[in-house]
Formats: sequence, C-alpha cells, structure tokens
Amino acid sequence: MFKITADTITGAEVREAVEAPDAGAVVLFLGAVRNNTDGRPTKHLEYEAYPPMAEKKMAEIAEEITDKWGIHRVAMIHRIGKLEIGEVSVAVAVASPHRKDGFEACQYAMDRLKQIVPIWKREVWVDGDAEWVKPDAVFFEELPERT
Amino acid sequence: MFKITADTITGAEVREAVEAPDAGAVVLFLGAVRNNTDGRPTKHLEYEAYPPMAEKKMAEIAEEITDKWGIHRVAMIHRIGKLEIGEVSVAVAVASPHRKDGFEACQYAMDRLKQIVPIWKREVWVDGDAEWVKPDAVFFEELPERT
Amino acid sequence: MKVTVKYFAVCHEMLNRSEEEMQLPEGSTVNTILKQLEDEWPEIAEFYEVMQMAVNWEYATENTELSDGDEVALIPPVTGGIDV
Amino acid sequence: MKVTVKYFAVCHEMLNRSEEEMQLPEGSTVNTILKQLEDEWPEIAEFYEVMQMAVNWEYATENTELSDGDEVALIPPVTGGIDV
Repeated sequence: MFKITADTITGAEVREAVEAPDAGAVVLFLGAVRNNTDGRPTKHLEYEAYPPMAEKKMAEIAEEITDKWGIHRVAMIHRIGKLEIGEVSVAVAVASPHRKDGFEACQYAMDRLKQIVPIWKREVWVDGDAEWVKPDAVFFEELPERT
Repeated sequence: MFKITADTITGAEVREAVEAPDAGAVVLFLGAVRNNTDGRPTKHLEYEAYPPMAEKKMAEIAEEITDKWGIHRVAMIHRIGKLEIGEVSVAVAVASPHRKDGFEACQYAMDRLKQIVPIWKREVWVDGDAEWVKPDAVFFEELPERT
Repeated sequence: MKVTVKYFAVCHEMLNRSEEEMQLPEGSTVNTILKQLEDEWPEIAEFYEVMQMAVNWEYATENTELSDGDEVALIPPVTGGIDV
Repeated sequence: MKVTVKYFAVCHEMLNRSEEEMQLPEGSTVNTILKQLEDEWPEIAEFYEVMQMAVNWEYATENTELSDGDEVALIPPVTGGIDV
C-alpha cells in the first residue's frame, strides 16, 4: 500500500497492510507535526504532493527494499493538506521475519522518502510567517518579488 | 509505561504512552507469533514472566536510553500466557525529536529486552512437541528424567 | 504537440498556477519549457539549479525529449515525511 | 531467616513448583539455596552454569548474602520478546 491521502493517518492502515503469519517483526514509523522547529513555535503545517508520482516513487522504494533485504511487505502513507500539531504526516510499516532487517529497511524507507518522493511541506509559524521548507534548510525563505 | 500483561496487545498502549507535542518521530516495534520457526510449523506459544522484575528491568532499559540518546519517552509491554499465531507478544515505542535516534533506541530496547528482562517462551509445535527456547538455540530441548 | 506542465509548492506559488497546457514545436525538450518560463518570469531561472524535472512521473533532465500528451512537472526540493 | 524462592520456565517444570519458602541459617548466600536444590535433584546442578540468580528483582551472584524476607529467583536464559 503506497498512498497519498487527505485523511487522518492512524498507523493502523500501514500496519494492517504488512501483517502476515510468517512475519514476526513489524517496525512502524510515525512522523507527527511537532509544536516547534529549532525552538520556533509552529502553528500548523501544510503538505502538498504530486500524488501519482509520489505513489510510484513509494512503490520503487519498496522494490529497493526487496532487492536489499528480501523484504516484500512494506507500506507507506503520507498525508497532504493542513495538519495540526500532533497529527501524523507520514507512516511507514515494514514486516519481516527478522527484526534487524525490519529496523534497517524502515529507516531506509524514511531516508529515501525524503529524497525522492515529491511531497512538500509549508511551515506556518505562530509568529505569522510561513515558508516552504526543505530538509536541513529553509528553501526559498524569501521569495523574490514578482516583477 | 513498562508492563507485563495477559491481555491482547494492540500497540496503541505503548504509542499513546510516548506521544508528546515536541516528539516528531515515533518508532514502534511489534513482535508477533510466527507460524513457523526455521520452517517447523508452530501451533502456539506460551510466555512466562517474572512480572515485578521484568517491569523493573524494562524501566532500567529506558534509563539506559535516556543516558545514551537523551530520549525520555519509551514504553514497553510484553504479553504472557498462551498466544496464537499472529498475536502480538511484545511492543516497544520510542518517541524522539529525531528519527535516527528513535530507530537506534527502539532497536536497542529490543536487544536489551531479550538480554535482561526475565521472560521465557515455550514453543508448542504442530507436531506435538513443546520446548522452552532461548535466543539462537533450543534450551533444554530434552529435560533429564527426574530420578 | 501539446503537453501538460505541473507546478508544485514554491513553483506553484511563484507562477501563481498549479498546471497548464503548453503547445510546443516537435523536437522540444524539457529545456524548451524552462526557457518559456524564464521568458515569462526571469527570476525563476536562478532556482533551476536546485530543482528537478519529471516527465510522466519519472525524474528527467532538461535534455529529455518530449512527446505529445506528456505530463511534465517542476519538482522543487522535496521534503517528504518530516523534518526529524 | 526465611526467604521466598521462585522458579520459572524450565526450572519451574524441573522442580514441579513455582515458588516455595525456605528456612535458612544466618549468613546464608544464594549458594546455600543452590546446594539445597542440588541435594533434592542432582541433575539441576548441570544447568547452574547457564542460569542466573536474582535477589529482590536484581541479578545477583551465588555469593550474594541473603537477609530475612528476601525474594530469590532462579533465572534460566531469558527469551523476552520474540525470536526474530
């Protein structure tokens, strides 16, 4: 299951999608909206995605995981739209016979998700500013004025 | 939350126990009863624990995690009694500001849980045999006859 | 030929639209679109360096050749998941 | 002095009981209990090497001294969690 959704994510969707009687270990990652970034209070977040390409790239990450670890049970879901503090933005579940592989694969899925899946985050601060962010740095903090 | 329980584990208990507005990353591990071990079909499992010591040791693992990663939000629950295939035997949740630490800490919690938390597993095979197992090897596969 | 061009996030905001159809001459590449956008709004070019392009849901380069009906997208740096 | 001794898993099964009270002389250690159990069932001694002992919910050695009211446990190798 690889999905972009505007609905609330509980984590149960991805977990149920990977469960299998021969998979003893399920590693689940949930990313939730924090109330601050580097100490600056966050009001809410907005996520935008390119859904068909995002879902295709998620499926490709799962194929990479199958190649690397022989794991076939991977599910990813990412929310779009406005998210309040504490709401889940992303959930990834990996089921595997062995837990070490499951942890590695789930971590890999999150790393790759942030690299190649077309999803963007706009942070709206309590102080009234808002900006599109990219990992590790604010991207286009000030848009040039339209001429 | 550090708990030995005879009730069904859903994972929600540990997840809710660690949620916090400043913790963006939740890593959840669920261990479920597999339908086989090394290809030999499993009928069901039985877990026995030394509950007060097990809960104390779980809390100590959480303290170790606080020392190593500065993470304060760790929850662990382990089930005892008879478990059918697919049922969850153990759930560990770690909430952290950064996902890399969360993955490491959750994996560490599981490793330590298997080392120092007094919980034992008895595997009942479809072929009628049963044995107390230990990690990586069958422990006391044949009990000596009482003399 | 006619292609659909999609803009996301900061590009969407910059160009004030999320999608448009473009009529392009045969033999056009992704670069043809980039040049057209630059004509409309010169400042966009300074962001090309950090942007990626996609054609039909696959990452592409500016030299990727286009065909009638293609879906092209400008992909600013992605932030999928969370910042943790 | 009187202590409670607890047996789990394979020990529970071997000794056919999960718990008992023992009257021990002053100055007894964990080893005093191990010797008593060995007297009852000699084969148990061959498993002492892989077992751990606990006193009052904390791992202990065979030389740990006991006090009245202590709770002692024989801890066979643990398998907490799952075998994966």
